[in-house]
Amino acid sequence: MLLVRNAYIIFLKDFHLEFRSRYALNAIFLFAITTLTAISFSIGPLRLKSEILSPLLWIILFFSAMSGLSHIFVREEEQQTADTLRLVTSANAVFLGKWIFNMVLLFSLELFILPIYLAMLGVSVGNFRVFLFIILLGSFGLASVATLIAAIISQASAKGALFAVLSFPISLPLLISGIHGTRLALDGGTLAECLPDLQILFSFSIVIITLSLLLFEFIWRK
Amino acid sequence: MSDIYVVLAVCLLIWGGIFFYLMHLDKVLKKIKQKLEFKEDFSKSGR
Amino acid sequence: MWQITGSDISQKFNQRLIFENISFEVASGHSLVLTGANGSGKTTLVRIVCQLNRPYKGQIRFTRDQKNISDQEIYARMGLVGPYLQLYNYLTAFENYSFFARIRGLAVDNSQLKRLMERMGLRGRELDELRTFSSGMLQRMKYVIALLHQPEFLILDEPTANLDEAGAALVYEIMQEQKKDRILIFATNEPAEVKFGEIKIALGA
Amino acid sequence: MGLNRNWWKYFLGLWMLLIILGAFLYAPPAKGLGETARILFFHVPVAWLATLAFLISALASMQYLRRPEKKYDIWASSSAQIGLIFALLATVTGSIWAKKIWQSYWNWDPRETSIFILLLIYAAYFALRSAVDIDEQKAKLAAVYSIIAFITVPFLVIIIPRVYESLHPDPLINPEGKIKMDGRMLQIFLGSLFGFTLLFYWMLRLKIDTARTKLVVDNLDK
Repeated sequence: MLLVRNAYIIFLKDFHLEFRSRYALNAIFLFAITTLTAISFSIGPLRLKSEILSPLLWIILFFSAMSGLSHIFVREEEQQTADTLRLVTSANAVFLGKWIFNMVLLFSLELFILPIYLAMLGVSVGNFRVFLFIILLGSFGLASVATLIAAIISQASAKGALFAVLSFPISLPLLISGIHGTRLALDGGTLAECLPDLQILFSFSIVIITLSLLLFEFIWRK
Repeated sequence: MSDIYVVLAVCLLIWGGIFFYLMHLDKVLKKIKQKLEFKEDFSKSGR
Repeated sequence: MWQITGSDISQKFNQRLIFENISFEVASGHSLVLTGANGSGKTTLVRIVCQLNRPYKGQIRFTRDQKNISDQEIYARMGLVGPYLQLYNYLTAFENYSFFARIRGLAVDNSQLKRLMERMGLRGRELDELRTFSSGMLQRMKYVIALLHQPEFLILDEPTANLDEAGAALVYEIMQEQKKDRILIFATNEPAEVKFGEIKIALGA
Repeated sequence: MGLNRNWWKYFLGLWMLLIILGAFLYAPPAKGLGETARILFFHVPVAWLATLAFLISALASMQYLRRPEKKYDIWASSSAQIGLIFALLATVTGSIWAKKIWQSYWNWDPRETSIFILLLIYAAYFALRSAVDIDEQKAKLAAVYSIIAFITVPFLVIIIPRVYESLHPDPLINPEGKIKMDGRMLQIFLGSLFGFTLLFYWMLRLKIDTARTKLVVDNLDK
């Protein structure tokens, strides 16, 4: 399909660009590692309970996402390449390409930060499979929200501050059920116990993606 | 029992404030619109 | 037979009317020039013509033998050079070329790139990142990208901005060639360029 | 009619006066909650109207995207602004009562959470508006955001409280549902709801009128 093919081409282009400048990559990885170190340092040898460990993880993930995921659209607007892109392909191909990129970025961050989080804070995970599942679905939704909001703020001034402000209320359903599910998983909750959380994470992500595909045309075209 | 009368009085006071403030805004806006109507006629005929 | 038709186009910007009721028709083998003082809305109209901006009123139609063509077809047939259209500075000339070729559904062809680079006087810089280019070279590079799919509609905003004499001569050659059997639309105030346009729209007059 | 066109405003002034008197003197205190429960006559209508304002704003936004006319944007932003005022009032009144009955101003009860998120969304909406320079773009981006936010709210208000209630019943059972309103209370409550709706309508009209007049003034010298 043309749409998917073009989305893939745009994704590859962004991937290339990112590895040349490494702007988003540096922002998101360094932010996550700095926050994690600051937390670990400030609690010292204390062992935290899952009630605190789980929100900490999601706060790190959310704000790391906020520090880097908007770059994908902001870069196009700031370097005035957005119009060039508008001329050559459909809006939804652009959205899909950027969405895949943000997802890859967030997943690779997690691949890197999760082991450090588990080791540094001495976390013992009760049900590892469910834990991974929650994180995976949660970041799927988080990347979707972030991509949509990034498209909006890239056309506004004061982009950096605005990104978190606009994203937070929208990501709250994700954060609430993500935090809740992670806590259960840390305490060894079974798949059945975490099912409501997974359902909310999944359905919310699907709603956001559908909405994005419907509304992105309006954001992208001036 | 007298507490409730204090609260009642405060509520009435607040409502009075809101009411007269809105009335005031209504009047101000009406005057501006009137002025504007004449001004618009003038600026159109002037051209 | 391709055709671009604009009917009764008006544009507003923060409630301020820039121009109104502009209509035109350009068919294959013809050219249209837009002139007007700074701020008269040349760029705005160019952006409306290539559907980067939506007009406040009126519409633009792209037709082939009187039939409307799809958006996808327009993407594949249009080439645009303008000061607000930048290429990816962190990619090399070749990478820019292959991105735009592929997204327009064309095969990546090294010999075509070589030919275009040769023509625009950029041969030998294929593997350099665009941020090392001068502004004149960047303008030439924009022509490489705009021409790579031999566009049916070529739209130029300030065609010779940043170019030296040799570069301008090249652009004139391209414009001459384009209007022979395809559509050329451009916006300029240079008397030397205005003469390439058969149909004239003077904005703000 | 020979009557002054503003007769309903004077009527409203008198009506609310009676409602306030009735709320304190005519309605009996609620069972088990005592005198403080009288706040519900003001708190609940205000909270409902805040939600209604948000709904109006989202509908006007959809209309704007379908047909970008200035008036729809004025409706959307005016309604959001009045909604923000009402949501603030609902939060403050609710918080005062929470202090009285739960001994703390804020408990993250599901209803508190939902009103708080309404506040956040409105605040973000206006932050976005102030950060875009071109009017048409401002209207378009704000409309998109308002729609996204509107889709998020049901998740927070309906789904999340319901799913988690079955997992852990909240210790703070929301009393509103449990209040058995007797006849007199119901009369006052409905009267108050009617009065507040009229007040909302008045404020909204005033706001829309002001915005329109401002538009005319701005266009005078163009």
